[in-house]
Amino acid sequence: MSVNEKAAPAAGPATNPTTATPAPEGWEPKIIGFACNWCTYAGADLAGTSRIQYPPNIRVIRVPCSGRINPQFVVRAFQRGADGVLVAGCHPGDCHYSTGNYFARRRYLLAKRFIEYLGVEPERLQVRWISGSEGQKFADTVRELTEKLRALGPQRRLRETL
Amino acid sequence: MEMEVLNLTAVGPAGPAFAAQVGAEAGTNAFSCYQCGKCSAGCPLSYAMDYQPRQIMRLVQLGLKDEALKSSTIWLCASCATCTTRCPREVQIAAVMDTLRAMARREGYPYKERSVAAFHRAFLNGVASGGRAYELGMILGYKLSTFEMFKDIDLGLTWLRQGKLKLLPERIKGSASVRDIFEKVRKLEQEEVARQREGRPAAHEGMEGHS
Amino acid sequence: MKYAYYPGCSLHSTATEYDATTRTVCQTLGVELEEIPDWNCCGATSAHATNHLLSLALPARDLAKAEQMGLDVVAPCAACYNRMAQTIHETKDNEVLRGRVSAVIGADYEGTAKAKSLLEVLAADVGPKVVEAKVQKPLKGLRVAAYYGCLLVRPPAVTGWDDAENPQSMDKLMTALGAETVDWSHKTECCGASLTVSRTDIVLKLTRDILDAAKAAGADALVCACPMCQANLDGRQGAVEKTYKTNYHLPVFYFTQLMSLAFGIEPYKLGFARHSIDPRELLHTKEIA
Amino acid sequence: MSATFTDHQAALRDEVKKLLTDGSIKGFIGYARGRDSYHPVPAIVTRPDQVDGLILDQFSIFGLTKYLLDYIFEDGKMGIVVKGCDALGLGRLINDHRVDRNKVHVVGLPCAGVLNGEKVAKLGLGKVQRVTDKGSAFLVEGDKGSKELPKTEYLWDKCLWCENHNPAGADTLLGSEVENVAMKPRDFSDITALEKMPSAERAAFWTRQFSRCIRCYACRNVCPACNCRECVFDIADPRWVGNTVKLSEQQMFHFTRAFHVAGRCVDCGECERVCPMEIPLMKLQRKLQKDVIELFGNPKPFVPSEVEVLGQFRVTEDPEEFM
Amino acid sequence: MRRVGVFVCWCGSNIAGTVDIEQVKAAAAKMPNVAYVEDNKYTCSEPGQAAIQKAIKEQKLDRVVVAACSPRMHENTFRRTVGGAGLNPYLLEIANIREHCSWVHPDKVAGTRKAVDLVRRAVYKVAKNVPLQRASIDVTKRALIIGGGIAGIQAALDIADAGQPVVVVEKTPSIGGHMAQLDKTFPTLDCSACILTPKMVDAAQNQNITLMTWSEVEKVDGYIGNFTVTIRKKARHVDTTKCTGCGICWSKCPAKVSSEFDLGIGKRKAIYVPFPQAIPNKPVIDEKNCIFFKTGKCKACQMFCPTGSISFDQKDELVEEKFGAIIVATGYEQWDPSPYGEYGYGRYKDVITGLEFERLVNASGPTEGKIKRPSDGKLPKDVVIIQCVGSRDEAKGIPYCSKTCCMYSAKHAILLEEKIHAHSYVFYMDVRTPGKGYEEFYKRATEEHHATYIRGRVSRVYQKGDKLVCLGEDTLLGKKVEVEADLVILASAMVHQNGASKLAQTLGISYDQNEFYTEAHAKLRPVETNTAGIFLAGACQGPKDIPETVAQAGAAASKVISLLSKPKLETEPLVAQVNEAICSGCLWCKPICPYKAIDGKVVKERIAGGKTIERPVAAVNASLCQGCGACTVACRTGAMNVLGFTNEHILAEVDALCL
Repeated sequence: MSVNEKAAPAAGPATNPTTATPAPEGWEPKIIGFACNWCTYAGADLAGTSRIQYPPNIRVIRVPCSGRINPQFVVRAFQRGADGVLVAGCHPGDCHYSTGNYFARRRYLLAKRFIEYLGVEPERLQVRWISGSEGQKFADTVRELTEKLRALGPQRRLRETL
Repeated sequence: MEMEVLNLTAVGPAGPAFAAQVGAEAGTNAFSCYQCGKCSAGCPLSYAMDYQPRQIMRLVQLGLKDEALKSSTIWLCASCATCTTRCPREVQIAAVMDTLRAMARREGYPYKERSVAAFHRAFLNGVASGGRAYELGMILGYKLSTFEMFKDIDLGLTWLRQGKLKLLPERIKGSASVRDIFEKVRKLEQEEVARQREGRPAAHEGMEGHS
Repeated sequence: MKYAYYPGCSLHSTATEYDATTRTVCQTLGVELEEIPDWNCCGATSAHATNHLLSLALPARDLAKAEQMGLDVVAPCAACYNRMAQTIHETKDNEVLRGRVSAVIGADYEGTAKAKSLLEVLAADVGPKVVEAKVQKPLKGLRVAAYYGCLLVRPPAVTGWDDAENPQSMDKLMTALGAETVDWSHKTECCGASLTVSRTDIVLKLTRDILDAAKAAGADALVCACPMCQANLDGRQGAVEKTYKTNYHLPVFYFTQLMSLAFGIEPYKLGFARHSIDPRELLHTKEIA
Repeated sequence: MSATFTDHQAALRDEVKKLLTDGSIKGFIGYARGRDSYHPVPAIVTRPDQVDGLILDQFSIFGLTKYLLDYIFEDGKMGIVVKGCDALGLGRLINDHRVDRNKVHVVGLPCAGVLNGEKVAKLGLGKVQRVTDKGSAFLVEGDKGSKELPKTEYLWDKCLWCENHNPAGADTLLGSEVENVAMKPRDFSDITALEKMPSAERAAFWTRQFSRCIRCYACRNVCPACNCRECVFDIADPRWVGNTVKLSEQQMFHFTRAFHVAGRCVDCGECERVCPMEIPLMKLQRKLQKDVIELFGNPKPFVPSEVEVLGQFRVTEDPEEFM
Repeated sequence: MRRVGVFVCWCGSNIAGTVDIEQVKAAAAKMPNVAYVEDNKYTCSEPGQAAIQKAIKEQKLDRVVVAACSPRMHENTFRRTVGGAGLNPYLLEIANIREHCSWVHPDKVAGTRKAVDLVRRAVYKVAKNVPLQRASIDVTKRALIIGGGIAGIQAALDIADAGQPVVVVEKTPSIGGHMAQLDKTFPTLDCSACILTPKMVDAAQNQNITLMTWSEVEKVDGYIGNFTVTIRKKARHVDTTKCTGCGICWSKCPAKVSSEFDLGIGKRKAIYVPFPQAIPNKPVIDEKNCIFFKTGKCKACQMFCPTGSISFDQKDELVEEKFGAIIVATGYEQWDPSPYGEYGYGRYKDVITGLEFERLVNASGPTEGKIKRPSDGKLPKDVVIIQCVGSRDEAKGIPYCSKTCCMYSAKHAILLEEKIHAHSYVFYMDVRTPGKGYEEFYKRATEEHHATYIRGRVSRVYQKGDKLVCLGEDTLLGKKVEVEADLVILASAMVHQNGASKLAQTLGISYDQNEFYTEAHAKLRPVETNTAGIFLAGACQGPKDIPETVAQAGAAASKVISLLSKPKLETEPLVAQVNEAICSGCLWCKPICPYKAIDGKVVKERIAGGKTIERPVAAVNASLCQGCGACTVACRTGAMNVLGFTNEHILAEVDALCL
């Protein structure tokens, strides 16, 4: 620990978010999804039209492009109690606006590592390219993330304690 | 095959169950087959078979277990995998034939090709006892169980003269461990047959898992 | 280049000449072979025709030994190679299955060892150029039909080192030896293998098709890389000629025999006496041996 | 043995007096004597007679560039003394179009490293008479005693791996350039140590740090990269971060500020130095620097460039992890 | 306080089946700002929309939430509904409780709980919506068609007919596409050249049509109504204004090369026109094989050219053109059957593909229509035709059915019998004859022309003497069969054009896993793409035959004509907007914008102390901005926003969903 780092007792709120208290009975992980309108949202629609079943834990917010998804929205979601966040957009090269997802890729290469560095378990933030014809992939991604979150339990590291 | 009418509904739920079990054991999906006939066309042995390989897949799809397990096809298949190599639906047909042979043997179905089954039994007896194949013992064992006493005598003699057939079997030091393998597999198989008779699902790999 | 050598039962009985020439060829080409101690039979067709777990367990016992030796396995016999490759392929991403196999063989099988056929080692790893360099007596004028059989190259998902429909590795080796190969239609057509005992009639028909195709292509002889195929094509050739009133008189070499010959090993050491169709007559007329 | 800051003090005063009297600058931002000889304070002089209040000593660590923001709408030029690291901060302000280079007269101060005032003060050497550079150490002579202070131990961390000892593009340079070599390679070992911790342990570490934050915004106010006209934390609608002192608000604040400065930080270390609660804020920024270097092949992200790190991309070379 | 109306749709049983409508309504009623809740069996139907308009007026609603299907389906419909009731159309939000909820979550309890959350998200967001007006921009009255096959030609003729100028860019030296290679066309057996060449000549002579052959689209910028397209006109080395197409040059040219048009069966010269009826009938020099380009000698063509049109130093030319609309009509390629090692394509000369047979049987083809076997030129007596080569084969080919092979194989069987009394054995799995007159055509092949149809895939083809033995199984008999053929024709699959995905990325349109371009809606908008102003026609969108292609070409042309005939174009108002009060003028948003819609500008401002100062701020050109929002994340202070998806909106949505 550098000279500047003090081990002073936590002056903040009572509960220490890192102690893993077990999940409440019947707890279901809540996932906030940010999906770009042209590819992933269309992929999710395709999962619908193809009646591909997947866990109901995700709530999708539609944005014009993955380039629109500000990492601050992701931390806000964790702060407001999301257990997992999915950020999804077009495969590189397919972006309707041609470069939106290239910026998103750079931002989330950095943001994903930084959020993990701040102590959020790596599995909680998933970033995936899902095209308009990959309904199955959207459903599988949601299923995988839900199962991982069930194992991890509720997200307490950034959650706001009222 | 006589032209009697096959009542498909009479097969009942046992049909799809049979198809599913064959698929599980062979590690493939019998229902992907769209009966294109490419396997039968390329099979070097199909000219001698009562059912074409495609027709065996059809019997599995329709759940007609007895016809499939009583066929000569499953015994004449030399598992050369030409069918698996060329199948446009990536169905593992060679593995299905293996599965049906093993199923026929363990559930006591009469063998349409007795000699082929007899050969396999004789071959494995040699391996179980000494750990390695023993051609001479295998041929004698085969002849006893098929009463084809004088077949291939000439070839046998020339091979003996040329020293191709060893008089005594090559026993390996670890032949006990090989016998143990056979013993364990037989025990697992018997447990599985008993479990299936009571209708409980197949518990372990013994009965499925060609990946 | 060092391998755990798995001769297989045939190479200790009906195909000792294949075993001998394999050792001399590998020695000449600097491929070190260390025989797997106390190896057991791979179960061939009979095991997988009887019980699936048995067909994995028998090769697994040998593979586990190879893992102790820290070497990949080389198997001259196509059937043994295929059974090992199949075991590795099925247990590759399936710890549960690997666990069950280990329990049955009473030893730890991790699935780390790879299995290669001898032909792949010599044709791909060593390669025709190195082979050509070692040739002392090129097999000038000898026209051979390279017969691969089925298990060497099929199914591609499991073997995958040569084209399943029109393999070329043995052809390239033969041309490296100075011989001439023919392009013919039955390179990978099955010879009927173990049905030779229980349904000989079938094997006679299948071998006739193969011999017909080889003769039609103008081959002087066949060359193969599997004791089962050699036994059928060579051993049964007389019976085929009698049954179908045809005349081939095509000797059936092991590719290692021709390689040894080309490397200058004396012909009497190559086990030509053990062939049903005596190849020495052909070699005289071609002034090769 | 390069010159110490004090050696240039007289030259600085003459320069400022000349600039003020001939009217080419309206004011000059420099250092003045603080409560003791170990803690100089920022000082802004506007008349020649105040210039003698300006000092330069080996403890002048303060980044002065942010004060320029108060004068961007004033007409006429402002003078400022800048070390190598401060020059990067000034570059940041210029690249962000917040400060116009033509309205600043830059006096460059070649720097061989700044002594950590808090550490030296504890040695009880009393009022400092003279500081001389002995190469691997500084000899500090005070009225109560004198001591040779090894640079690797008593300089600020950032000075050890600094590769920017001489301020580039200064209008006038005090003395001559010092040898521009880092005493030790840039060290991210503390960052990798944190990365290797299991996530629960690391979460606990950051919880201990952020729960001490009192949201005084000193770190934002001193950072040359945090130069927005209206800071997002001061805007009511949308309320990005609540202003109650609550751990999750502090976490959101520190994440947001760090990510706003990602790829733009000039590694001046001021945020960590000024934090009253001694939160190791540079462990946030240097983690981002390390990742930018590894991910985007940009060896020196802390040197301001034409386009921001996150304002550009490489189609094929950028790593692909989201397939 | 806002007065939000929430309209929950049953969608028949599609939503009501797995979402409890009453519970959703009850929950919606309690949400902030909600003044009115109503449900409707079919909200998108005429009565459904009328109910919304009635409620807006009666309940004085100032915002509307419709909980129904995906916004990508009916957002525009409901915007028109809301607009119809006098409310600004952008004061509307859609909750997707069908595709994202009822259709994918069978469990009614969880489905209902999710539906409530999705409605709450829409209610929280709509509270932050502000009225927006659509801007209008002018339209470049000119269309671009990429691809000069029958699809491109037909679309060009229709657009030109409507009096609008159109440019056709064709990659090869002549228009005509694959249709020009065909001999006869099913189901009427009329000769392809006889129905195609007249259209090609019309296209060449039409004043409104500019043909740019031997050219490719290099770069596309801009958006609907205002595309700027950079076209690479490859060096032809022939001055088309002087050349009369007399043909002396290619008769004198010594370099003989395998002809791509004749698929290697025929030869062409280094200076060539692909086929006799080529339009424009002006040759190009193939630099790779021209002796001059290789060795610097020869120049025979230049010597003999009566009009001196040959110029070896001609360079590629990049031309920039403005267009209002684009039709992609790039067509298909025939699948290369080499992965089928078992059929010996490429190993046995007499195993050819369907297109190669078209060149053999074509009167203007390399063999003047004589069906001569490539190996020895003999006329084949027994011909095997193998269907589904590559198609319906996940293992080595492509999973889908190529739609046209059954019909053209029947045609080949008829032609073989008609012309040389050859007997065809057609190995098939299913004979698919869905079109008008198609089944009758197949009947003719079997009844009148005695083609033998054998149900079963061929497993292997091998050479035996000078015959090709085909091993199959007649699955209807259950017997193995063998046919010793003189010629084997592989009905090879129809796959995407080479480089299809690269062109899609240049245009910014999406494509599926088989690299066919994705239409806006499979049933309702087959010739449009999700990128406004770009349309599709023909096989580039999926395998299809000529009748369907021509129909699509007409449809795409009509879409373009209606677009270009509008005086002005209304643009989406959902674009970026700068809050100049808090913008620091750092302009880090500027390098992000792919449309270069952001620039700096100076604003004057009085500050404390009465002084007016000038400071830089960002400025968005609303007509260039497409509303992607990538710039908003670069704006640290939040001054840059995207209308319809502002920071306020998304933060509200996150909060709503996390309650």
